[in-house]
Amino acid sequence: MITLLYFAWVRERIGRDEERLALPAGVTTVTALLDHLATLSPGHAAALADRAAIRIAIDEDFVSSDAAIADAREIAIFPPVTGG
Amino acid sequence: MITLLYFAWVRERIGRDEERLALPAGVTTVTALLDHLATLSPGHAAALADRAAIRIAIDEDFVSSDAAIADAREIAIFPPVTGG
Amino acid sequence: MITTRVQAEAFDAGAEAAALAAGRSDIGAIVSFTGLVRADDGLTALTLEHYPAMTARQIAAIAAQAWARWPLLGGTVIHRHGRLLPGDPIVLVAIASANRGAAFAAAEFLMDWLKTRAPFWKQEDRGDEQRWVAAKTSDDDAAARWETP
Amino acid sequence: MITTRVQAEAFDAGAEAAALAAGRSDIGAIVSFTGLVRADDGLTALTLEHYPAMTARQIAAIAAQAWARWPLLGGTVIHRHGRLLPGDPIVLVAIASANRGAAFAAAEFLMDWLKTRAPFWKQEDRGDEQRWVAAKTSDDDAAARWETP
Repeated sequence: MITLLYFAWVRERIGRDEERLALPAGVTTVTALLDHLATLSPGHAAALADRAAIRIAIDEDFVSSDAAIADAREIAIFPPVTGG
Repeated sequence: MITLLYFAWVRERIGRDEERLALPAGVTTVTALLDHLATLSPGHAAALADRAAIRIAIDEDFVSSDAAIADAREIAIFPPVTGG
Repeated sequence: MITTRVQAEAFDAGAEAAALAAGRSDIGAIVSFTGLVRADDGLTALTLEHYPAMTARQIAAIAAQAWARWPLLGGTVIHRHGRLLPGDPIVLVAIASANRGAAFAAAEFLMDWLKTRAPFWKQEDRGDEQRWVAAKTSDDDAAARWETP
Repeated sequence: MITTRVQAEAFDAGAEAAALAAGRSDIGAIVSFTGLVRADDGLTALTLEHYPAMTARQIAAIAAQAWARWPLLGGTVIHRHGRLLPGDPIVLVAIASANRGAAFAAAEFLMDWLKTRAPFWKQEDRGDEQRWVAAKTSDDDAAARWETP
């Protein structure tokens, strides 16, 4: 089981800010995870349609889309940040 | 007649912060002025001995040592500034 | 050290900066940056969402990086979240050092980092219309200049 | 516009910076620099001599130059003269702008200029010993970077 967190318009499109999932065995990278999530609902699909606009953090660190998610406890998915 | 202003250690060495002088006819540049002033007293000579450490303003604008002093009303002589 | 806080409450930028030098005589320079909500194009409110655990951890990490990189004598970073109105302060970076060069550089570095790497997202209200702010390439460029050695 | 003052009195850096944004909602960034007297090597007091007429005129001129060079929305420059003690504030440059880049640049520009071109001279007291501060090449270098287009 892994905890997924969603922020900003990713959260709005998916319609929730958090969910816990058991991932299929083949899902070992961030890209594979996003592909999998996009199949879960039309909201997930809409949120993840534009991959260039998606950023990922694993256990509170930014990672790239080819990162392995092996021991991840918490994966956050969100648009590019706009703080400051 | 011209007004001369002295600041910081130039003022201290000359022993006054201001004087009014009529300049000899040949004194038309800053360099010539400093040469002339250095003859006025041992204090003036000491203050102006190291020309590399002397800065000049004519009528409240910095000038270089070859500047003409033609219409100067007020000439200030001081060390490099250390404000801020 | 650089103190970091993420909070909904307002802050007093002047008091935070002054506190860095209080009772000390080794500080020669304090640089303070305050970011404020602008009422651009009819903006009526700004809501900052964030990822609390990551924000706290990442701001502390970048503050430690600034501390290691420049000879600093103190600092405070405050980033607000929640709903803000035009004119409200959003972010404060206040840095104390012996000399101005390090204080200016560290403050700019921290701001560039906060803009591009801190997990905050701004939503703008214009009357009944809401819009998520898009990230700016110029902010990425500003942050990238600190990567070169 | 940028307000400039040369005064013996202390100033409240936080209040000066806050005043720039008071009642406005177009300002997104305030950068404030405060220079303070350091008690380096047993320094007990610092006396700032200046050339009042030239100081006022030149600070106003450089402030106008900063105003022309960057898209600023307000600013305050205060430089003190007279006798100051360790921990006392000497100089304030506070700049308001829509965005941080211009505010940081203008504040640094004004400080570099004040260090190298404003007619002030610092005398340090260490107990009974007095010494005029020598100008620093590093300040000249910092100022020179603004000359290149």
